[in-house]
Amino acid sequence: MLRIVRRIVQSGYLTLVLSFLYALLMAWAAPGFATLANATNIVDAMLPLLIVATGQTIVLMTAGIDLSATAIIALTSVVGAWIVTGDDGLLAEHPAATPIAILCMLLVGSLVGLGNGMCIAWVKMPPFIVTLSTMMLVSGLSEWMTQSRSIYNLPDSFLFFGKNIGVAFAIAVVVAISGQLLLTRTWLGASLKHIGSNPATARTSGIQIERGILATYAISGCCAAIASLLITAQLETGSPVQWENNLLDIIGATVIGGTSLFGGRANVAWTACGVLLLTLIDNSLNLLNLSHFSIMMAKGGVILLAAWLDTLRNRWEQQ
Amino acid sequence: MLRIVRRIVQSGYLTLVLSFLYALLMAWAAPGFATLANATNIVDAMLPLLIVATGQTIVLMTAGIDLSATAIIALTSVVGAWIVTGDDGLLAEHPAATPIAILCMLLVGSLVGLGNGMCIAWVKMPPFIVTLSTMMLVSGLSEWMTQSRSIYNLPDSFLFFGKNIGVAFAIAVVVAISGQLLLTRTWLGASLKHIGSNPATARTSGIQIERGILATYAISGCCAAIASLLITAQLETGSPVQWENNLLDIIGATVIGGTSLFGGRANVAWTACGVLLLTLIDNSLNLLNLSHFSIMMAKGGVILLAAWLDTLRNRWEQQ
Amino acid sequence: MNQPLLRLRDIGKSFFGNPVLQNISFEMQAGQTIGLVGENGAGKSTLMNILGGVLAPDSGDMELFGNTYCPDSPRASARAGIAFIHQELNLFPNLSVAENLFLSHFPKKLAWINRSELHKRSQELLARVGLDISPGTKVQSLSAGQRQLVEIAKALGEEARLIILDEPTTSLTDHEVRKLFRLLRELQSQQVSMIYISHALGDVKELCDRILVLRDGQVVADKMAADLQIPDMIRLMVGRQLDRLFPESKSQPGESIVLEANRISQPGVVHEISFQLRAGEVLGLAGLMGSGRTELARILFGLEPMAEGELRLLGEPVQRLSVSQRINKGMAMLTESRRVDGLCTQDSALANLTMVVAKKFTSRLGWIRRRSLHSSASQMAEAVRLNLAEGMNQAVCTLSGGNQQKVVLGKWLLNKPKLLILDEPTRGIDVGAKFEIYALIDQLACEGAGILVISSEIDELMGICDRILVMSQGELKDELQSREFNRERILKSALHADAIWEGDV
Amino acid sequence: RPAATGGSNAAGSKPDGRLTIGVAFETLQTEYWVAGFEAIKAELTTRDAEVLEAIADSDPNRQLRQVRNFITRGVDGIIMVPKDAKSCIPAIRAANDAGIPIVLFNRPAGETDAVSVAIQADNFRIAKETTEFLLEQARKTGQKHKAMIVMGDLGDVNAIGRKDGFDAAVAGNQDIVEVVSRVPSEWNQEKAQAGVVNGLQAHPDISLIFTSSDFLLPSIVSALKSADKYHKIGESGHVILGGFDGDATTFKMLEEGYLDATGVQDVYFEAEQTVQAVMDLIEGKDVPPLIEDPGFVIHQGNMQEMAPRTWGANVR
Ligand SMILES: Nc1ncnc2c1ncn2[C@@H]1O[C@H](COP(=O)(O)OP(=O)(O)OP(=O)(O)O)[C@@H](O)[C@H]1O
Ligand SMILES: Nc1ncnc2c1ncn2[C@@H]1O[C@H](COP(=O)(O)OP(=O)(O)OP(=O)(O)O)[C@@H](O)[C@H]1O
Ligand SMILES: [Mg+2]
Ligand SMILES: [Mg+2]
Repeated sequence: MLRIVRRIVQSGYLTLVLSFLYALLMAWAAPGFATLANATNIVDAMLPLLIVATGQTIVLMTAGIDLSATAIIALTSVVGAWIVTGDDGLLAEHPAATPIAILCMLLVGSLVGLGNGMCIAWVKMPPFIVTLSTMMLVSGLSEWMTQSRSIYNLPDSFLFFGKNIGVAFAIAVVVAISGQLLLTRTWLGASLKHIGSNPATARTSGIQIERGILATYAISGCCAAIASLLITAQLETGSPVQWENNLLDIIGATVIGGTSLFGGRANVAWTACGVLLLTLIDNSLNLLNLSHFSIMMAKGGVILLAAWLDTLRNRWEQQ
Repeated sequence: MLRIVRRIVQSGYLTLVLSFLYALLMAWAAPGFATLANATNIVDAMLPLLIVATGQTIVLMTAGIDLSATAIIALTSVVGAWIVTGDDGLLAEHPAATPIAILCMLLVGSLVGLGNGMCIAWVKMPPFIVTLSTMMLVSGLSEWMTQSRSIYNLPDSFLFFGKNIGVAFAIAVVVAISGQLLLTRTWLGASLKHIGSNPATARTSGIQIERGILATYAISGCCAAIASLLITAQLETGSPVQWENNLLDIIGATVIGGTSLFGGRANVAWTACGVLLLTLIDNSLNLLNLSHFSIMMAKGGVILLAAWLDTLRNRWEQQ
Repeated sequence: MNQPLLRLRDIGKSFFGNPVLQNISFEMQAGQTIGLVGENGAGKSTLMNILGGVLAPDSGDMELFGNTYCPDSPRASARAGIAFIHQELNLFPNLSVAENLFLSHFPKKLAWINRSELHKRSQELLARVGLDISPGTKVQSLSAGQRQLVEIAKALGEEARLIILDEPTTSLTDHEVRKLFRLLRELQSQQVSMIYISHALGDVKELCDRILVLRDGQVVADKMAADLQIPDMIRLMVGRQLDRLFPESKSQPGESIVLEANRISQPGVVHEISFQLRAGEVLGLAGLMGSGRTELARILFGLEPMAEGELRLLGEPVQRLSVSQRINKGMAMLTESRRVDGLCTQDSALANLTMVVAKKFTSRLGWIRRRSLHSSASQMAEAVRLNLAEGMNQAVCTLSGGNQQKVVLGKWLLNKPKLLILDEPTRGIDVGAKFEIYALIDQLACEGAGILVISSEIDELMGICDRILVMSQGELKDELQSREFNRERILKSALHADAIWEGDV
Repeated sequence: RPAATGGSNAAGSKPDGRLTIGVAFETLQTEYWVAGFEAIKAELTTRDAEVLEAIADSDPNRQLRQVRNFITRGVDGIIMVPKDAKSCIPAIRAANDAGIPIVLFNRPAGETDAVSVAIQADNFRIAKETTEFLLEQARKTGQKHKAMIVMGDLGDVNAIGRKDGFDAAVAGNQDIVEVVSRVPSEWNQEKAQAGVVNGLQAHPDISLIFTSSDFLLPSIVSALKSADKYHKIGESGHVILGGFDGDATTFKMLEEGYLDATGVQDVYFEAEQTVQAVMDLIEGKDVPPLIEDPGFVIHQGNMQEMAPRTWGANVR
């Protein structure tokens, strides 16, 4: 028995196993959990989180952190909505408005990320502070642009990305798989791992740390922009405070999956499992009609449990 | 000229110099900035932040982090208010209600901190996840206790700590100085520094890592409780969401001061400078009647500037 | 018969199911000094880690002063009177010497640190090990040798009755080694017991009363030092006869110049260094601790700035190139301390071996061709005789020191360098592995690469080099052709003019 | 807009005939929302309906997910407090698509093709009447006053209505009042406090304050106290104070003579109307798209008389 438990705990996809067990439990306990409609709800809720967490995972690989992710989501949400909105949008009613808006969103996200990367790689400032200030600057900017108002009346061609779950799913899967391949199969990914593990060694081995870091943050910014597209389209609202409370969920999902905050150990597949677990908890407890404080507490408890099992795993592995 | 700039930048209290220059600028630009009343406002706003940031500084010394600080502030705020409130409080109208309430607040804060410490020191779970879950658990708990309601009608003996700025000042100064002495002059502080610099070496050198970490988080929890006393008394409200949005300010103030997130380099005096700078910015921009987005952007910009100067300093020091 | 100080019975330990120590039993008397020798990975450090409370044994038991001894932490072993000087230094670079000396037992009044007492006692200890530095100095500004002495001072401060020294001389120059030995002899005369681990077999024989030879986790010999000759030791260690310490050099310096340095200067570090290195040549760089050899190597490799001078690789100027560009042009450098900037210790051997070369196995889209990369890494692992119990995915931090060094070397060899700079390449490596590394160096030279070797072991330089440069205070002081090799002359040139030579070499 | 019509399928109801109603609140962080939440739940319970609850912590994304979860669970009707007028539209549409009637409590949706019913206080009128009462008091002092308004989240129609009501009242009395400070609170206590402190700092002679919600009053009081400007009505240096909502703290301030007036939203009326609307929609009856709560102003003059209808006087 203990052996089987150990096997499971050691399997590297502990979070996945946990999610599975949890889902089984909830299929029995929570009315309406095991329905197709609910599966759709769960997937729908997972997608944007998965996309932005993929970017965060890549950043964490280099022992960095991107606190500006949610601010970038908000900024790009505002930028995109501002271009396409029927209420005085920059390109309102223009046939190419949606593609141009998406392009601009990706561009803005990547540029902000690149700005982070430049401060960190060239000026050698600590990622925590750089992205914290970027968060403030960018949030301020999006609120200033909109004077704190949300932007509505987005055209159907834009909302398509929120309503059509198939498209959203495809986007998220492509982003996550690309992220994973980048980390595990490419030269850049290998370099990022070395940068995260030991920057001094990376430097003497001829790895171009600066380029790697620039790329990392730009990718993270771009992921945030993609997530923003889905979120904005789903909510039919471009808002300067879009997702502002979800920063800890993003980092939480990554870390629960098993990615280390100290660099050198990161994996998008793990992150996907973390995203799944967090989303399952949220969804099922809602269905159980727990009050939102109980949901919060339960979420905290489950995260703690996952972390504890992870610790156990590491300890057993060493024997 | 460059030499003078270098001197200043290298002085170790760069943030203080920055604050001073900033204050000079604002004395000229912001109406009502350079008045005694406003100085009081600034100090008033600094005190709770300083107290809780002191705890955070001690935690950062060990390469840990305490994300549960604001949740502890909220919980202890609720606990204290719940005991003393005139509306059906546990000890309403009792003459010893206030001292007992304060004692309970400190106790609860320290115990929650101790819980963090136990998970981190004994079970060896990562501080980020542990305190993140604690944050959720504790926030949920305080909302559950109050059913999300704020508690008003606190007795004057309790409000005393908010109204009397002298007392609040004394408390904050005592906490900050004790924190600083702890870090620089005591045996415990020295061990914490070792733990943060290199835990493996600390262990082989016979330092009791577990005890150090337990103490650290308990102290941080206790500091949060003290801050909560001032905040609750100042706002005359015990609220389960007290200060919930200030987590990044707390960590920000510490890091701007120069304390490293990677452990082994922490100083409460620096933190105090960071707190001063953040508060000055907030206050002055408010006086300038800037919209809150501009305040946010300015704050982000100043943090970035401080970090950049810090980087410069480190680079020059190495030459 | 008086009671033994320490008795070990049937100690066994395995990692991931691989036995590392089996049935280790021995006892030692108070006042004795035991030498512990064995190949890399024989289990010496593991055994001492068990003794020092860092690791727990899987089986067996220990007795100290007749009492059962099972330390659960390094602290417990320190309490029991055992001081442990680790193979990988255990100091906090960001702290002062004084703070490091009294890490776990600060002089204190209540909870307060007694600063003046701390200062005073530190000075006493530093004086005992002959270190002339202020206790307030940060450890990071000390050289490796000075750090080693600080470690020893720390052990002295703990008033230990048994001191374990795990390869204490790897980063010391001859002069420092002599100084250390004087100190150890003094301790011996004060009836302090010691366990001394080293790959310098001569030192072991000279210093120890008794010698224990470890092979594959078992004690294969336990003899009085007088009864054990060095060749026998080597035979016992490696399990076969090893006739010579250095392989026969097959390489011949060629005509073409690989590296040409012209008046290289960097204020405060090096001054007007000029030399040439030919293809197929092994060039040694000798000097005392702090003479600037490491700095010079780092400048050549582009890791540190250079104020003036000209540097040509195969005729092309390279002084403006970045490290990665220099690597692409065929430069390689094994750095002085592998843990700091040679390895990513938590990563696998595969990841470390392929760190430099992976770029060449990358398709145009940035895709790594993993299979061919893996197979050439495996070939390299075999070529450098890497001993990996768990295959290529074993984390490097679980390898013995010698194997770690082979990983770093393999990493560079995979890139087929034209110029290889080696800074202390055999630090902490056993005789067998040293021989293999020398052979690898020679083979690379045969293939036409130029090799610059920095070493503090003069015998090593004389054994493998075609030519030796001597450095002192950042300047080149002397140059010796292979027929002129002479220990005395090298040492003399290495000394700075104003140094006080205590002359006991 | 067309009148909303109940969903055609009453099939969602349980075999035992009990209705299940999902109640989704944006937040419970003020007394007003708590009182509304309790009142709605009580009303539903007396009508023997099962209640599912969800709180979104001010996040419209989360609220959308919660409403979808309600739909998944097959509720018969949904009562929702949205974060703002527009971001709730996808949630309303989801309910429309599922044929489940949805009623918005206190905050109506913006213009859309999605169908919902809203119960709302007449913010503009209540705020205007309250402010007019304050100005009447101001006029009695015979001096000219400097005024401050603490505003809510300007993405919220209620906040805008209250601000506009205040402005309308002021516009008619330019001779005795000048608005010198507008504090944006975004419905956040700490922001409000910082804003008021600094406003009083910049304009020490402010003598009239109107807050767009009573839950911000403790912060304002604390700021006033630290500026030594918190005095009872009739004492010298009294700052004329007015609020909106009518919560317990405010009622107490009114009783103690610190507060001049507050505009009361009739929570009981609103809750009852909300539940009635859901029930009607489920039964397929027609319901007008907007039901207004006229509210009233409670002040020193009518305190005793209005107390029974003021929720804040009863929740204690
Ligand atoms: N933490 C660990 N996990 C797994 N294997 C380990 C660990 N520590 C040591 N080993 C293995 O145990 C064996 C013995 O290592 P040890 O460090 O004791 O050798 P050593 O005799 O000290 O060698 P050297 O002379 O190179 O220092 C090696 O094969 C090493 O790979
Ligand atoms: N991190 C450092 N901080 C300050 N000074 C240093 C540092 N590293 C080296 N030095 C100093 O720079 C000079 C050159 O040192 P370097 O390490 O190049 O000498 P080396 O000949 O390689 O000696 P070693 O045998 O110790 O490696 C010495 O005076 C040394 O004390
Ligand atoms: Mg060893
Ligand atoms: Mg060197």
